[in-house]
Amino acid sequence: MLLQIQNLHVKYGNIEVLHGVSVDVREGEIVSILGANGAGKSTTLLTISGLVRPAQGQILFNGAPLHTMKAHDIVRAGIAHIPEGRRMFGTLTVQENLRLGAFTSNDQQRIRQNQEWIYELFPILKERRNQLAGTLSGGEQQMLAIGRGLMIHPKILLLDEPSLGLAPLLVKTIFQTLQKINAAGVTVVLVEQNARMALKIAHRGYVLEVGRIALQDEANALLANPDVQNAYLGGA
Amino acid sequence: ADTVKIGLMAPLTGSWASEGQEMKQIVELLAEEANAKGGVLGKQVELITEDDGGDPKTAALAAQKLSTQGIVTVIGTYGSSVTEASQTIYDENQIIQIANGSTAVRLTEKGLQYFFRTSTRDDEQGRVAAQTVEKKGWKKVAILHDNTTYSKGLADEAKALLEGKVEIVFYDALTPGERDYTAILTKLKAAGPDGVFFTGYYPEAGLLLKQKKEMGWDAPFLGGDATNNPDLLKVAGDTAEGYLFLSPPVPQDLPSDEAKAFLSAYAAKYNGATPGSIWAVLSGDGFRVAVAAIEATGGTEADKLAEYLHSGKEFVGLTGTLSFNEKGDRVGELYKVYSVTGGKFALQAE
Amino acid sequence: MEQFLQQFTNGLAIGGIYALIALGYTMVYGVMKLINFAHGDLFTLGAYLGMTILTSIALHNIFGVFIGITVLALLVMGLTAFVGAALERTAYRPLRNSPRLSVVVSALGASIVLQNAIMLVYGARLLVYPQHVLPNTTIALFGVSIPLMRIVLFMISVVLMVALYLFIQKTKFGTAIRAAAIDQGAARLMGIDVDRVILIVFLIGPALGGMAGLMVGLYYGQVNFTMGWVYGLKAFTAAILGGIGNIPGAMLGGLLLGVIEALGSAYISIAWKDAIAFLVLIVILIVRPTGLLGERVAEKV
Amino acid sequence: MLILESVTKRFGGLTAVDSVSFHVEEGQIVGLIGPNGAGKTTVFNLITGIYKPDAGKITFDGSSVVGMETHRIVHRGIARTFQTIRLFQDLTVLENVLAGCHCRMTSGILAGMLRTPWQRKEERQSLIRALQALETVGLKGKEEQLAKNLSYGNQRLLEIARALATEAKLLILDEPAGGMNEQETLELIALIQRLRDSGITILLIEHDMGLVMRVCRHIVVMEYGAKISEGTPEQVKSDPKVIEAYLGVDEEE
Amino acid sequence: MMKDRRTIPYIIASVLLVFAPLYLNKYWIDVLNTVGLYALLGLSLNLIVGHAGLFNLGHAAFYAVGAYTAAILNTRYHIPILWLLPVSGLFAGLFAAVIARPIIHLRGDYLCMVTIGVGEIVRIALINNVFGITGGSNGIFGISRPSLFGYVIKRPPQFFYLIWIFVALTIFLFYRLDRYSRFGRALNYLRGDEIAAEGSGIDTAHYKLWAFILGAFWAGMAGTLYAAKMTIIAPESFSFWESVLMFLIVILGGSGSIPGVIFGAFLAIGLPELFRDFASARMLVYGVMMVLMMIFRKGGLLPARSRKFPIANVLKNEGRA
Ligand SMILES: Nc1ncnc2c1ncn2[C@@H]1O[C@H](COP(=O)(O)OP(=O)(O)OP(=O)(O)O)[C@@H](O)[C@H]1O
Ligand SMILES: Nc1ncnc2c1ncn2[C@@H]1O[C@H](COP(=O)(O)OP(=O)(O)OP(=O)(O)O)[C@@H](O)[C@H]1O
Ligand SMILES: [Mg+2]
Ligand SMILES: [Mg+2]
Repeated sequence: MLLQIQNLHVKYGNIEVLHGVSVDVREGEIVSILGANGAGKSTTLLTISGLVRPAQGQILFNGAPLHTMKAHDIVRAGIAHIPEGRRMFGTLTVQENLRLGAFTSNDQQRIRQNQEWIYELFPILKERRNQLAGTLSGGEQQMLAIGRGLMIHPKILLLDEPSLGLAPLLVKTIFQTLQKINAAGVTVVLVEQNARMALKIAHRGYVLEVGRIALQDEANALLANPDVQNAYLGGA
Repeated sequence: ADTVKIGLMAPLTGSWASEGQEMKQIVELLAEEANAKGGVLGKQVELITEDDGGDPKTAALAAQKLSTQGIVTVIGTYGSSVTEASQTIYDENQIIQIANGSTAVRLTEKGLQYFFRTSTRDDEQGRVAAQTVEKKGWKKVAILHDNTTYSKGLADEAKALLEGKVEIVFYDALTPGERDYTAILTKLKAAGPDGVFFTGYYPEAGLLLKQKKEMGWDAPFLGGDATNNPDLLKVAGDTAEGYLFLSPPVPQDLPSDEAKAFLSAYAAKYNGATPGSIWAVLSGDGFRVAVAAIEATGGTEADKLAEYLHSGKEFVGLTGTLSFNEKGDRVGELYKVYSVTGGKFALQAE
Repeated sequence: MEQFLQQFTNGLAIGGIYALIALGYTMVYGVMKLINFAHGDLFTLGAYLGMTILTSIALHNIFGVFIGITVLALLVMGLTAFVGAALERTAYRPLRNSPRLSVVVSALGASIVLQNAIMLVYGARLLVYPQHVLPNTTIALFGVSIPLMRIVLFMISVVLMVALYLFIQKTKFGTAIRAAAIDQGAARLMGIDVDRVILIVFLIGPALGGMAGLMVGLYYGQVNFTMGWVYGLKAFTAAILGGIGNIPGAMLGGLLLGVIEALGSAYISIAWKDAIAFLVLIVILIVRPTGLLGERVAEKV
Repeated sequence: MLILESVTKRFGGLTAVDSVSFHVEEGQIVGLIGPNGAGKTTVFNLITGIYKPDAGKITFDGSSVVGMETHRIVHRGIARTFQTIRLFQDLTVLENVLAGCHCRMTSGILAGMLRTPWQRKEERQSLIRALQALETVGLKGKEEQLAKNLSYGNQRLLEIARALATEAKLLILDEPAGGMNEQETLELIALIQRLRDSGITILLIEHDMGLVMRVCRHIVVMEYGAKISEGTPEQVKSDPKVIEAYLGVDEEE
Repeated sequence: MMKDRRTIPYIIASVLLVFAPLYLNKYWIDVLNTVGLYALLGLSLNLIVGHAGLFNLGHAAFYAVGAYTAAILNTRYHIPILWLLPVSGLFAGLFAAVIARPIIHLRGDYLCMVTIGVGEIVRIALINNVFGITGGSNGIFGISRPSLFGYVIKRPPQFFYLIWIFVALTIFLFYRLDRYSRFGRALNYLRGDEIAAEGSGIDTAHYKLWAFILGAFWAGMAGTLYAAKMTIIAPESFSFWESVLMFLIVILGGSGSIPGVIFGAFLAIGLPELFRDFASARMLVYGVMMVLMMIFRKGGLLPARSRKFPIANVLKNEGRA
């Protein structure tokens, strides 16, 4: 087991928002986490990457505790997180933002290669490379956030609603890319509102409801589950 | 609790803290000495010190506080507008106030019955300054002040007296607390004065002298009594040579036994130091006058004390003999001209 | 004309000092978005420490002026850096997620503490550096006389500015500093050790402040515990003038402020010079709301 | 009702909006779509006065709004939501909506200090209006929560409520369904239709084609700052330029 | 009125305050007077800093304009000082209107710097005896005591009631403005997010300007009271440090919170008085307290509470109608 989340409780101030969440992620998988607004999906990811500290429970990475490590060490250990809300470095240029994505790496050659690859993936970023990230359009910022997260190939990639604000064509590109890098050996944890597409590429999925895991299953089974369909897939 | 309470109001914090702390040291020393000799009227003197922070608002509170503590007289304080903020409070509470570092003319022009000062007034020093300038034969004079009440007051007095007699080629203010006055000196130099009268304080005076030398300009400088501080020599070093200033004589320059005794006691108590500020020494005179008046009137009644002080009786002070006129001002010629010679302050022969 | 040139160089010399202090200000501001009101007092501290060291060990006599002063500068910078870092730990770090204005109050408190601590340790009287440490050669150029030390001070400011600029703009760690300034959480997600970034900033900023204090002390020869207040305010003005958070801006702002002051004294009024300087500042900010070289505002709706 | 004529906006060398013209008829729901960075949000910013066009005309209800300050434009009857949520995070839900009521109120400082009867009445009426707006979007019962504690989807609804409270005639929504799941999007569609039925004209940007195709009568498509197509959903859906630039070919379904 | 348990401490505090002259000596009464003055200044600055979120570190300028207006008109034309309350408020407000107009679009620290600059310019102008009417560094003396219905206010307890009645009135008016008016809310909106406020139809420039004008108006009136109490005013009473002190009161107490600001005034003025026994270390202790208070109460000591609206009431009435 690559990543184990065991009985995670998280509080913001006095309010507990995760009440004992357990999630397992195997090496090479794409795991999708679904849930309504405010269910605690982002909180789960933030706790994995160390920006939020659990009140109780533990997170193990290759068997070693992760929840006691500092956020920047977690990144160094190989867990990259593309956060919700883009979180650009607004007064830095697009290029500088991308470079920061590879902050932990010293392999200049690789960095350059990856940057070219991202510019291929999102040609508009190349056009805008000297523009300040803060003046990009919403979708462009989202691309940059994703591109920044892809600058190194981590062991685990956490994505929080990557398709938010992206045009339909690009959403497809993103999901294809995710499959591609997954095939190249990157384990992916995906939080998505676009549940249908997420489940299509995922191996397994979890459904989070107000801070608890309500369901977990193979992705296909979830897609076919009538409860899931009613709650997250528009009753299709 | 049978003591005679004497208050001291001084700037223990804030930008004048160095003056205030010295006042405290001096008055504490004198109080100890007085008590060692058996106190006043057979009672011990109890000194109550309050900080006025060098700020009128804090001073008003300090004055209120002191006036609730049964003091007979209060010594202090430094800075005319700070003193002024406390004047009415003491007056309303019928407490004798003997200010030591407040030279603004108007403080004693209000007809306050209980207010006295051991420092002289700006007009007196202005008069001496004008005399000195004339004696030196300067035809073109530059006057530089620092826009504090004291400094501006002195500059104005001097200017008024000199106008018509000599040409005033420059009159402006610097900002105290800065380090670099080359811009001002450049401008001064361009005005071409025969001499410069600076009415500010010693830190700025030291820097002016030093930077003036650096610029290669050697016009003579005359300063006011606020530059009478040995630290001036430390700041300016050898560039102070030839600098003239006006000041009441400091204890060091007084032949009297009181002065000598005071200096040695001060040195004994405070690790060999000599008092740096003339204003602080004047607070000591204030204390001595207060004690003498209480002894003489045999009581602590404010009206009697005031009457006695106003009577023109002469006291022996650390800065020479002193007496007060009906306004509460110190009378008599006090100012002397000093110069820096051989790295020391030297009293100029008359 | 000669008068003008003389005043202009006077202004540059004064401005060089402002710039040096402003550099430290801006550096800290750039990362913490914190107006470090205690910076002026770290400057004072540098001046006092320099004096203490120099009066107890005459470094300049032991090693010669150049090496002696360099060693002294390093010592002072090290010590103020240490105090700066301690300040960050105690007064700023606990407030990292607080409203910004709360941190301003904490900074003001820290300033009061430092200033009064210095007063209690050294006394309120002004103190004086040993004499004749620096050579006082004066150079005459086109009828303008410039003390050599002023040129040296000026050069030091410029060199430090350039070095700092290159460090922040061109190195990877510099980019990390700027990133941490914008979004600490996101910076962590990039693998940046934000605590270390802040620590380093709080070493560099106060070190620069201490250095400036030392230079002022050495050159002008006198120190007192309130000196940081005036210089701190001037440096803050300079940093804003140039665009706060911007390193060349701090330099430009400092020099400009010095020149405005000198020319204002020379041609308008000495007593009004600070008012003139502030007036110019206000006018500049009305025209350029983020200072001369200020950050381009990158907020999109 | 709203007419854009050859509106152009440049940022440095970049032409973000390039001579775009279209109009919105009263009572319609109009969609503005296009790839990322096409200039859609910029068009919104031009309409609402956050940017000033470099060229072109924007007329609302027969008179120009170019050069008007944003709050004046809101007063004229155009209200909007933002692509990245901009609520008053530290205030309550109700206070957020009352911000929208503000421009329809008139009492001043003195009236506020003295609490004149007229001022009290106005306050009460605004409160009622705000509560109605919250009810409309389905946030009834959450009045006293802080905006920041709402979930993302509810924050979007709150933005709509605030815009409604300005008594806008034209509502401009920038990606209202962003961050909502399909179920929530369905509810949003119902809301938008209800608003239209109550007489409010709507112009919206959305990348969720399901929503756009279902609610919009008229669609404008932009790419690289320029309008490349316009028409009914069917027309737009089958326009090859749109397919190539934006929709892509549907492999499945 | 509200039956809220949290109002009980306020009631107790008010009662204690009303009877303070009965059990405190003149000195402590005078401390309370100073607290009252600074409470007024804090409340006026709170409009600008606390409610509207504008970083103003030059409030002493408005205070000074008010004090000097009153002092000049009183000493030259012998207008009774209390009549001058609104006049000097008006002058200060007018001054703020002129000054603030071009600078309110500045953000954060830039605004802070400009307000510091304005404060310094005013102080320097006063020192340099601008227009020949400010008395230079001497200031103005001989300001007459206030009199009410022929009764001259002179001693600390008399001033106590004058000042604190004024404070009470201010609290009453400002509380209504803050809690129940669109003006109060508008200031909060522009503090929260200016673009969103504009987008909701709020004229942000207008409200920023009025925050300054109203704040300055009140500071000007406080200046009049100060002049009346001291009978002499000088430029050093309006230094940068005064602005800092007012700012401190607002933030320490709780930005935007009226009880907070009052409490802040008690602390900022009262603590140094309590620390008098530390003599020259008292400011050090004071600084340490400032840091500690900010660390342990990040949002100030009594942070502002959310507004409550009579939702249930309104719904009920509506139902009936
Ligand atoms: N910083 C915070 N402080 C307080 N409460 C928070 C904070 N962040 C999130 N919450 C609350 O925690 C709960 C879970 O939030 P979280 O962001 O993890 O949900 P989510 O599943 O990612 O929702 P969404 O789909 O809207 O992104 C919500 O009720 C939210 O209001
Ligand atoms: N202030 C600005 N400065 C420079 N460029 C800008 C600015 N604002 C927008 N742009 C550029 O203009 C283009 C149009 O941006 P806009 O936000 O209008 O796109 P959009 O159509 O809303 O895209 P999305 O669907 O991604 O939100 C983008 O390429 C963006 O980078
Ligand atoms: Mg989320
Ligand atoms: Mg957009």
